[in-house]
Formats: sequence, C-alpha cells, structure tokens
Amino acid sequence: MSDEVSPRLHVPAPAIRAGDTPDFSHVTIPRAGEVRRPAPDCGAEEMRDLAFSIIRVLNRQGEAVGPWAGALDEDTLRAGLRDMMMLRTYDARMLTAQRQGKISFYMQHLGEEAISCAFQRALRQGDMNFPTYRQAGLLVAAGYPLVKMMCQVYSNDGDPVRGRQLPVFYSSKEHGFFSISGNLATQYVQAVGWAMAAAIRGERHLAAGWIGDGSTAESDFHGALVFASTYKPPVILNIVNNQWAISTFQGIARGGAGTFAARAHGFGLPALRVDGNDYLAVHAAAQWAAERARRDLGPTLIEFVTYRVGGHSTSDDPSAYRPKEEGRAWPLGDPILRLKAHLIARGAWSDERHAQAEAEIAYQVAAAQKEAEAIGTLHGGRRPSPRDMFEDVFAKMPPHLLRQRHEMGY
Amino acid sequence: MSDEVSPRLHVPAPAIRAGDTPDFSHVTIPRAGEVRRPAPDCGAEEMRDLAFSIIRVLNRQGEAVGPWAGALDEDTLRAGLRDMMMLRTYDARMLTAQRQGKISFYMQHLGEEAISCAFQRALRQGDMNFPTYRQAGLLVAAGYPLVKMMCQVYSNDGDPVRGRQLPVFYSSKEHGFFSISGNLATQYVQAVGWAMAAAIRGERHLAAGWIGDGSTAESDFHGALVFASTYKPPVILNIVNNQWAISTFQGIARGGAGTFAARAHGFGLPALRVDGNDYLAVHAAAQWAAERARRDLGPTLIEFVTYRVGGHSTSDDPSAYRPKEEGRAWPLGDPILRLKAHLIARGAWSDERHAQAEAEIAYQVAAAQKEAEAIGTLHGGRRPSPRDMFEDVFAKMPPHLLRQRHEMGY
Amino acid sequence: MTMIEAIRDAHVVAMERDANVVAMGEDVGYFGGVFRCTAGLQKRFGVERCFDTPISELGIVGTAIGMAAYGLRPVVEIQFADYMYPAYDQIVSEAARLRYRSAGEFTCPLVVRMPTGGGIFGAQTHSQSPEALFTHVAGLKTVVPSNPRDAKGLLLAAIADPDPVIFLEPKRLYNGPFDGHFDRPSTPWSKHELGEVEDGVIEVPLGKAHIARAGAAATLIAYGTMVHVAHSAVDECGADVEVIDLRTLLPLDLEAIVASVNKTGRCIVLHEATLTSGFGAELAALVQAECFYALEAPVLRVAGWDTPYPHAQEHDYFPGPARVIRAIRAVLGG
Amino acid sequence: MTMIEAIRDAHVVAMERDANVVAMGEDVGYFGGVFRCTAGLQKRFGVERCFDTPISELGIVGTAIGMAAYGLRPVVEIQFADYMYPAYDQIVSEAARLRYRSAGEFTCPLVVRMPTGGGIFGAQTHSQSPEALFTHVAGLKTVVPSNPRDAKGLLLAAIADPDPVIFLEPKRLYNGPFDGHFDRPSTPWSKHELGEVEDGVIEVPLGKAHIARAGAAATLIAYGTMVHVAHSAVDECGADVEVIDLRTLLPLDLEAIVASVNKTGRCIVLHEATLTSGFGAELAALVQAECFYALEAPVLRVAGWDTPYPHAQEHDYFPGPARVIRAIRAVLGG
Ligand SMILES: Cc1ncc(C[n+]2csc(CCOP(=O)(O)OP(=O)(O)O)c2C)c(N)n1
Ligand SMILES: Cc1ncc(C[n+]2csc(CCOP(=O)(O)OP(=O)(O)O)c2C)c(N)n1
Ligand SMILES: [Mg+2]
Ligand SMILES: [Mg+2]
Repeated sequence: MSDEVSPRLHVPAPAIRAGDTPDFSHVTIPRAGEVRRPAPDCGAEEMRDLAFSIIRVLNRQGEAVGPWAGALDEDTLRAGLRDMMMLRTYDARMLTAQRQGKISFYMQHLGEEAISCAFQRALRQGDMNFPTYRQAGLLVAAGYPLVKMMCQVYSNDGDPVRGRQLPVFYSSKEHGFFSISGNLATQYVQAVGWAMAAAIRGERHLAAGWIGDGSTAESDFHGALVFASTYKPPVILNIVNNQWAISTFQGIARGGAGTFAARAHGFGLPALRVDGNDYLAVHAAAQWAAERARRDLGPTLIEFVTYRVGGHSTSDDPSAYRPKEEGRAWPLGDPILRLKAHLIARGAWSDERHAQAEAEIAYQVAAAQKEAEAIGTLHGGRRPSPRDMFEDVFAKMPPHLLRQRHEMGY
Repeated sequence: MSDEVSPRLHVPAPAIRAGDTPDFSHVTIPRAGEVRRPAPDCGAEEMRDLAFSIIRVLNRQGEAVGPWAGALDEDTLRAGLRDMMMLRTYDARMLTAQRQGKISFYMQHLGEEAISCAFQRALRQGDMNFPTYRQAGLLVAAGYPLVKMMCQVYSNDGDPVRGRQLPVFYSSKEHGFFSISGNLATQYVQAVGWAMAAAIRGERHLAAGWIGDGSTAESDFHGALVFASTYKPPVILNIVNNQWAISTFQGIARGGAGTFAARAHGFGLPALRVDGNDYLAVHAAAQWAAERARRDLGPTLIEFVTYRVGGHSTSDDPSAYRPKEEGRAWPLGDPILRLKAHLIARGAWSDERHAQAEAEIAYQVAAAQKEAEAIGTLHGGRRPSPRDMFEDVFAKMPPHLLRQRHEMGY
Repeated sequence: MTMIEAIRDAHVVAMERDANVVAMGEDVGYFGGVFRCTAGLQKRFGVERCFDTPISELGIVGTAIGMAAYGLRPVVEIQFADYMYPAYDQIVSEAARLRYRSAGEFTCPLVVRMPTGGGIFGAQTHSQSPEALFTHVAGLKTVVPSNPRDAKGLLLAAIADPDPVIFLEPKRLYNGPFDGHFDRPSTPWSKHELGEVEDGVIEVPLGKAHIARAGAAATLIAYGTMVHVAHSAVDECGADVEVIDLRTLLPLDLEAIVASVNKTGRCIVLHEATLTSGFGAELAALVQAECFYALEAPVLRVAGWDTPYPHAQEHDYFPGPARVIRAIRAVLGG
Repeated sequence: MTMIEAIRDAHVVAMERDANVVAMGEDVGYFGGVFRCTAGLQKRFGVERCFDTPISELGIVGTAIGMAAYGLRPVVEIQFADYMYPAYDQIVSEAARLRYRSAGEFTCPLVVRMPTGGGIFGAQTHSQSPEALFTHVAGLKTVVPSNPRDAKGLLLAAIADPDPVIFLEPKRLYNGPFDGHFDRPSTPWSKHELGEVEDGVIEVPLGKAHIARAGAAATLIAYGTMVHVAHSAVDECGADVEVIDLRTLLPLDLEAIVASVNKTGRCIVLHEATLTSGFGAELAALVQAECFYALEAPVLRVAGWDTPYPHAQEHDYFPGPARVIRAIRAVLGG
C-alpha cells in the first residue's frame, strides 16, 4: 500500500459564507412533475430513488403537474393560502412584540410556512403531531384560536400552559399538537410510541414526528427509526431540512450522506424527499404517507427541503455566518407566492383578492394581539401567579411542595 | 381510501423457537467467491450491493476463491488457526472455572473466533480496537500473555485492572485493546473520536469500533455514524451479527431493514457484509477497510455474519428461547474447521498436525491457568487489596477519598 | 413468594384489571426478563401487551412516554439500573416535565422498573444505586421496596399512579433477604414472613414509610437492601434502635422520620449508593434542620464509598453490618 | 473583561501552550458559540482545532473521550447545561470511570463546559443547574466560577487536569455580576474589580474555596451566581456574615467550610438548583456532621423550588436576596 498518507480531519464547510454572494448552483432541482408516484403499498426497496430526488408539483408557470398533483379543490387551496398568510403575519407581529420587549423570545417560520400548513390538512381529528418550535402552521391550519396562541407567547394569564413555557412552545391535545419540549429530537421517538399505542389499542389514529435537519444527529432520531422499523406503527416521520441549524449548515449533520431521506433506507423504511416550499407537493406527500398509516402499511419518512429565511430565533443574527441575501437566492422560491400564482393561474384568485385577504388577515391578527395584550404581557397586566409555579409538578401536590408554596407566601 | 384498517403492533419473531427444529432455509448464502471486490477508493454509492450480499472466500471444498481470496501465506494462516484454537480452548477452560466457582462470570466466543482473530492480523502496532466483551481474539492474535488474561478473569493480584472489572473486561493499550466498558455501544463513538484525534494530529493510526447486532439499536451507534460520516477519520466500524442479543433474535434490532450493513448507506459510508466464520474473508475485508483508513479515504462499516453458538454468558441458558441444536444447523459452519480444511486442502496442514496442535494448546492453556490460579482466584489466594479500590478514581486522591480509605482501615 | 414472583404477580393483577397496562423491555417478552420478572406475561396477555424491545433504553422510555401520553400505562424494564443513562434525558427532560409544561393537558403515567444495588459480583455496570439522580428531578417519584409484599403493593400503586414512577428493585433481595453477611447463606423468601404475599390487590401507598423495627435509642433510616443490613446490625449490637424503611424516597414520609428522630435524638442514614450527593445527604440535611433541637449527636451517614463499584472488592465496598454497628456505637456514644 | 472574554482567553492561552487542546461543540467553530465563548478560535488555530459538531451531545462527549484517550485535551461545549442529558451516559459511565476501570492505562483529560442557571427567561430548557448530578458521580470534578478572573484561572486548571472536569458557567454572570435584583440594572464586568483579568496564565487551583467576604456571625456557602446574591443579601441585612465562594464543588474544600462554621456557629447553604437532593444537601450533611458541636442553629438551605424552572415566574423561582435575608435572620435568631 504505497498510497498511504497521514489522515486529516475533514470538516465540512459551506461553499459560501457571510460576505460572499449567495450561490445555490450546486443544488440540483428536478423539474416539477418529474418524480414518479409509487403506490402507497410499494416496498421500501422498490422506491429508493425517491430519497434522492425532490417531489415537486408546482412549476414555474404556477401549474400543478405530474403524478403528485393531487386533487385539492379551490376552496381548500384558498384556505391553505390563507393559513400561510396568517402564519406569516402572525410571525411578523410577534417578532415586533419581541423587539418591543413585550415577550422574551420568538421563533419564526419565514419561508417554511407551506410545510406545517399543508401537512396538517392531510390529518384528521384524533391524529397527533409531535412538533418542533417551527411548525405553528399545524395549529393555524387546525383552527386553533389566534388569541390563545398569543397568550402563550405573552405568558399572560390567558396562557393555557400557565406561563411555564418559552414563547411558541404551544400545546393543544384537541388540535393534535403535542406539548413542545425544547430539547431537540426527544419527541420524535415519542411520536413512534404514541403510534405504537394506537396500534396496541387498534385505534385509527396516526402520529407525526417532526425534526430539523440538524437535529437528526441526535440519538432520539435513531431510537425513533429503530422502533418504527421494528413495530411498524402508523407514524409519519418528518424531517424539515431548512439548510441551517443555527449557524451550522446542513452538511455538518448530513456528513457525506446523499440526503437525510436516505437515512430511512438502512431501516427498510420508505422515504420521500419533497419540495417544502410547494404547498401541493407537501400535501400530496403527507396524504401518501397518511394513507400508508391508515392502511397499516407502516411508517414513512419524509424530508421536506426548504430554507430558513429568517434568523434561528430572536436571539440570532444570521448575517454573522451566511450571506444576507441567501434567502432570496433560494431556488425553491416563496411558498406563499407560489400557491398564490397557482390559484391565479387556475383562475381562482387574483392580486386584488390577495391584497384584500392580506388586509383582512392583518386586521384579524392585530385584533387578536390587542385582545391578548389586554390580558397581559410578560411584564405587565394579568400574569400567571407564582402559585401556578407549584401546580402540575404532580397530579396531587406532595407535602414538600405545599410547604415550599407556603414558604413562598401562597 | 377504502382500504383503511385498524393498525396493529407488528412484533417481529423468529420463525423457530425453543423446542422447534432449527431451520435456516430463509437465510440466503451466496456462493464463495461470488461477491465483487471494488477498489478501496470506490465511492459508497457505487457499492451498495455489497451491503446485501455476503463476502465469502472459502468454499465447501476448502478452497479460497474469488476476488477477496487475498494472499495470506501459510505461516500466517497456521498462526490464525492457532489463534482460534487457543481462544476456543481458553474459553472452555474459563467456562469450567466459572462452574467451579473460581470466577464470577464468563463470556465465550464459540463459533465467532474467526472475526476477532483474523481482524487483528490486519492491524498494526499503534492501531486501536474499541472492543465488546466478545472479541478476546484481538488480544490472542496480538500476542497478549495468556496468564495476564486469566489473572484479569480471576480478579487476582496479577489482574492488571486490580480486580475492578468483571471477568473478560480486559484492557491493554500496548496491544491495541481499549478498556471494555460493560455499557453496550458506548465505545463505538469513542473509536470515532480516537480516529479523529489521529487525524487531528496527522498520525498514521486507525481505530476499530466493535458492536453487536442487538447493540446497533443504541444511540451511540448513531452518534458514531454521524461523526464518522462528518469528519471521515480513519475508523473501521464493525458489527458482529451473531443472530442473537441474549434472548432476542436479530430481527428485533434490525426491524424491517435488509441488513445491518445497509445502515451505512444513509450516511454515505461504504459497507461490507462478510462471512464471519470464514477467516480469509474476515481478514480480506479488514484489510480492505484498513487500506481505506490508511489512504485517508474515510470510514468503512463491516457487518460480520456469524452465529453465537454458546449462551450469552454464564448467566444464560439459551435453550429457553431457541432450539438447542440451532448452532449446529448454522449454514456458515465452524470457523476452525473451515480454516483447518483449507490448510489441509492447500497441503499445509494435516489431521495429525491439528491433533498435535490441539494437545499443545491444551497444555499451554492448562499451564497458564495453573500459573494464574497460583496467584489467586476470586475467592482465594493473593487478591487485590481493598486499598486498590480507592486508587485511580482520580490521578491524585482527593481528601474525601483518602478519608474514606482511612475509615476502611487502609 | 420471592420478590421476583411478587413483581410478576403485580404485573398480572394490574394487566388483568386494566387493558392499558403493557410491559416491555429488553428480553422482557418471550423470555420473560433476565431476572424472570415478566415471565409468562406474553403468553398470558399476548404479544401486544408484553414484548421484547430493541436494545435502546432511550427508545424504551421514549416510546413509553408516547404510549403513556396516548393513554396506556406502560411498565418498562431497564435491564440493570446501570443502563438507565441512555434513557435519562427522556426521563428527566420529558417524562418528569410533561404534565407541568402542558399544564396537565398531557400526562405520563409510566413506571420504569430497574434492578439496582450490588452484592452479586456485578462490578461497575451491574451494581449501581442511582436513586439520588432521580430524587433531584422535580416530577419524578422514586420507590425502593425491601421485601416481596411491599414490592407487589408498591408496584401496583406505582402503576396506578398518574405520574412517572421510578421503581428500583434491589436485585440482591430478589430471592431472599440479604443482611450484608456475605459469608452466611441467605434464607429464601419462602421462609420469611414478608415473603407471604396475598393474592389480588394489596394496598401499599406511595409516600408512606414503615417502621420496620421500633426502638428508642437511635433512628436508622434505610431502604431496600439496607433495611435488612440495619436489622442485622441492630440485632448484633443489641442497642434499642428504631429502623425506618422509607419505601418511597420521593415523596418522602418526612413526618415519620421527624417523629422518630425527635423521640430518639440520634440518627443514622444508610444507603448503598456512593456517599457524596447520595440520597443520604438529603435525609441528613432534612433531619438536622427539622430535629435540630432534639439531636444529641450529628446525623451519620453509612454509604458506599465514593468510587465506582468494584468487582473483586465488592464485600469491602458494600456498607455492611460492621460499618453500621460502628456508626450506631458512634451516635450512641455521642 | 467579561466572563465570556475570560473563558475565550483561557482557551487561547491553553491552545497556544499545548497543541493537544482542541475545542468543539454546536456552533462553536465558525460562529464561535451562541454565547461567543469560542469566537475567533477557529480563525486563529485552524479548523482542526476548533470546529462545529453535529447536534449530538452524545457524539460530542463520546468522541471527545476517544480523543482524550488518544492524548488530546478536548474542551467541549454543551450549548446549555439543560442539553447535557444525551451525553450523561458518556460522562458518567465512560469519562468518569475510564481511569479506574483500566487502572490508569487509559485516561480522560476532558473538559465539558456548559452554561447553567436561570435569570434570562430561558424557561425549563435554558435555566437548569445540574451540578448535583455530577457531584454524585465518582471520577468527576465539578467547577463553578463566579467571576471572570476565576473563570479564566479555573478553566486553565481544568484543561491542565488529568481527569474529566465538568465546568459550569453561570450564564447570568457572562456579562456582569447578578445579585438577584431583577429590577436593577446590572453593572458590567468592566466596572468590577473581578473583571480585571491578567494576561497569560493565572493560577486558580481546583479544590480551593475563596472567602469572598469575611464575617463572624454566620457562614453563607455559595457558588456561581449565588455568590453575588449572597453579597447583596449581606449588604442589605447588615449582618456580619462570612461568604464562602466554593469555586470547586468536587473536590470540595471542606477545610475552609469547617473552619468558617466552627468560627461562626451558623450556616446557610445557597444554590439555584432545585432543593431536594441538590448539592446543598451534601453541604448541609457535611456541615452538621463536622461542626455539630459548634452549630447554634440548624444549617438552612436556600435553593430553587422543587419544580421545573418556569418562564413567566422566573423571578419568583430564583432564590434571590429576600429569601437569603430571611434565612440569615432565621439562623441569627436561632
Ligand atoms: C438537545 C438540544 N441540544 C441543543 C439545543 C440548542 N438548539 C436549539 S435549536 C438548535 C438548532 C436546530 O437546528 P435544526 O434541527 O436544523 O432545526 P431548525 O432550527 O433549523 O428548525 C440548537 C442546536 C437544544 N434545544 N436541544
Ligand atoms: C446499555 C446497556 N443495555 C443493556 C445491557 C445488557 N446486555 C448485555 S449484553 C446484551 C445483549 C447484546 O447483544 P449484542 O449486541 O447482539 O451482542 P452479543 O452479546 O450477541 O455479542 C444486553 C442487552 C448492557 N450491557 N448495556
Ligand atoms: Mg434546520
Ligand atoms: Mg448479538
């Protein structure tokens, strides 16, 4: 072996960093409609190619093309557009509230709205999401009251979780939205357990796990795939690949692998890779995976390819580690503009109706905010009591906690 | 979706259980020589097929055939045979010692001897194994003194780790054998870190991680693959698939996946699947992976297919969960008999020489045992002092430990 | 009935009463557990209610949390407490806080069983007593039975509890009481009155300690194996010592402790776990605060040394009767 | 110099002295850490000595153990202490026991840094103080600095140490001392004498406490943020209280504690972590045992409540000066 060399540490790095000109020419984007749609009972081995392409429905002309185009009616699509617009408006308002010091922290969805909004529309009452902090669209699309969402963010007296959680860590069983943890990835494996419970009881509910690209490196991701592939419960395992994990580009978590979707192959699970900025593609993929779950055909892994246009959170300034304009250069475009264009192309929408909807939504969100702020903000108004701090540690307060509450003066 | 059904929990189970007749007809065994040998710098994507077959060199006639046949000379092969025989004899002796109550516990290698014995012969001084409890062949093949091994097992005063560890939890830096943990899988990721350190320093050493089929379910397996695929250090990640994890058949850990080797694909790492009962195949695969490491071509994952013929440990009675005769039915045969047949077919060995070697080895092992027992056993003779119990918690004993040692009377 | 049989019996009773109770873990299904605590359950209740899992403690507890949130009552086994660490994040960050962070919307009625303690030559990875790593975590209950009857009753209470319970089973007690005398044969439970366990439901509530032996000169606080060590130490030294078997570490029966120490004025705390930051620290801190004016001697702790659990030296490591007697003499002389 | 700058400076000094020192963690490389503690290191020392890692605390610590065994001296960052649990198995079962189980053949000179404590509205997952989960584990050293100078000196000592050191950085102190008064603006370190940090190597040995303030009436034992809370409480109540800044929890400077309490006869232990089984329990247990005859009042503990760290109520959760003053009054009256 004359070719021996000293080893060196290979540290993946993005080609483009802060200060450079954005460049996504290395990202291969297949044409819309190009990727085949296997039957939902197709074996994982027969569809490995789908982990290496991107399922896309909306083409540049705003047409829905190819086998994944689906058959969503115009009302549903308009509702979907509205969900995304609502989420974006809500985000903008809450960001401002954070800058005004009314809330402590916020995390937005900019550019990723299609994923959670479209996915939720493939679920039914009784299904359960195990979301991360970047899927509030699940709640919006499920019709969760805006004011209640805001009260959570404001940690005021209307907060259903009594001020105990960071802003955006919502919880609503009724809306199929599991309480958010804050520890990355931990809930991915819980989603599998929830689906196992449905299978044990023989009840027709499915679970959806959510994880970010960066978080796939965590142990719980593996635990989820191991248990999902073993017991084959009705679970959909979603990866939202928005290219970044705070300052770290997805190459660090992905290593030398082709795609995150391909992780499923080592477990014999089918995987889809989907344009996350294409409302119709997201919905079609979710529908396909949900059908598998409902026919007891087992778990599906879906990688949604998207881009985190905003900062990681309000504590983050992305211009320190990537080009400022990278978001605009992202080749999959803006999910709202794309669905809007599609509806217009279908003759089911117009710029005027869009502007009007925008105005309505802005009004609605502003009104909700007013209502929420009237209850209180983090620092003023009606806020949860210190007494609340001692509740719900256990179902029944044990003596030592009661004593501590008394010591606190409550 | 009219095909909807209630989900149910799919719990994988082996076709054959205790009391049934062994049957391995579902295991596809390719003919020896059939699997191609890609160049070591072949891309992972170009060799996915190798994770779904089994690299085999020795055919039924004892001939070494095909592209993996290698060129081990007869002396080396005879040494290999001797290593395996030695390990088997050692195991038998120690098993008996356990039954006699001279040691607390033991774990044998029966049927798996080729893997650790042959692998070690592809390593060099300065390379480091991170073994499990079933790779003592690494030590045997590296020339570690038998008496010292036994002293560890006896926890006597000659035990290099001062009686602190369970029997078989050896440690020898000099022989490239990292201290065994007892917690499954934890050391797999440490092997990657060790290799990263070699890469950071630019030093020509490689690391080999070891894990059992059942233990691939642990988080550390994932951590190891994530870090290995990210930084591409000189590491070989071995999976010993001996079909069982205590009472649990490999289907529980593997779930619906094709093979354990295929887990590498989701990480863009090349994987080999190898007949673990074929000394030549094991060596050839190890050599191939070592060449990749030494040419800084990155990590390799190898699944060794074998069968755990004995109980999990001396605490286990496998007849409670699998047919008694399953070991004999295992289609890959006995590694010692197969190498013996090969050497005989090559004219480099004979039944007589084999019998003589057996006698010599038996004598050697018995002599070593006598020497070790003369020092002490778990319950008698010269044993580590309670004083030893307080050493090595830290490099320098802090006051509270000194105080405790004094309290103990030492 | 051995403690193993008692634990198995508790499973049977709970699984018959409530179809939501499921058992799982490594080797727990077909084989019935390496200590046989779940033997027969799979046959009796079907593969969907008692099954083998992959070797991933994270996965076992993580999926069980999802199941519990769904409405099941999973009872999971960690093969040895020493192997709970991969599941620790799920236990601490998830199970313990789910009710709190969702304000009761989602809950986690989960029991995590694990064999603890040494005395079987299991060395560093089959001997640990990690109870203090649970008692520090808000939202967890921690239980340690010392005999078959309590094991059955407490396990039933744990399964019925609406919150996560860590159920630590001193493996050295599985087949008979162990009083710390390695040189003496141990009696099987069948010859011990606490081995007599009633059929069906037994009530042993969480959070209530048991005065295992009444006495007036000093209070020995113990749990699990150390209850038996306490008994034998007291027998041997002949002093009039009260022994409290805590049964539940959290919630703690502080009332029982305070009443005893106020009476005796002297207190010794026993456990097998390493001394520093062990649960004995909490007990000593509480006792000195609550009974300051009654105490006639400092609260002493007898515990495992601050080293990993060694193999060959395990008799030297184990805090046996000799050390307890020395402590009794010290507090009585103090 | 802020505490962030001091920590960064310690890295620079250590990395310049010893090519084996490497830094890694989530966002630690290019960006320099979410708290900027490693900013500039990648540029200065190259990508092989300071790099970003995948989001796997297990992987970070697990690979670092392998590196340390090889001969490097990794200094790894866990982004928040709340996220150390996935690495806990590697820390407890591996790093802590490697020297022991190999009888010194393999060692683990590893530093695991993590920001701890609350006060920044970080809620349950950005506020925890898990020190007691480390002090219970044989083989680990645990360090908590309370100011920039100590942070630099202790971090240098930790990196030079031959064994694994858990280095807990009170994030509320990163930019200035915080005395528990949420309603007052906090002074930056630049206006504080402990913000004056010498260039180059500073010696602050592990295992030595610091008498942060001398006094005769009672002893306040604190570390990290609570040192500043102690100061302000003492200032406000005007009592003659001695404040001990432990700096290192394990090995503990018991001598300094005993000397102080034997002098004052009264003792209060402070920490931000939940009360039950917190490190304060160990301190109280030790003090009552070592200073029994000197104590004129029970050792009191002021700590975080036994609940998860809440968001909106964090000022109510934090054990601030008011609670400390109440405790001072109680021990002085006792
Ligand atoms: C266990 C754990 N480790 C670290 C963190 C800190 N953290 C919060 S978000 C984040 C990045 C996550 O990236 P990704 O998974 O890609 O999700 P995204 O933010 O892009 O949606 C990190 C490291 C955490 N919350 N939990
Ligand atoms: C973290 C952890 N969990 C559980 C165990 C208990 N245990 C020891 S060996 C074993 C089975 C391992 O099976 P496998 O990985 O296939 O290795 P094999 O014994 O077949 O060589 C189990 C469950 C352990 N040692 N560590
Ligand atoms: Mg991301
Ligand atoms: Mg196995």
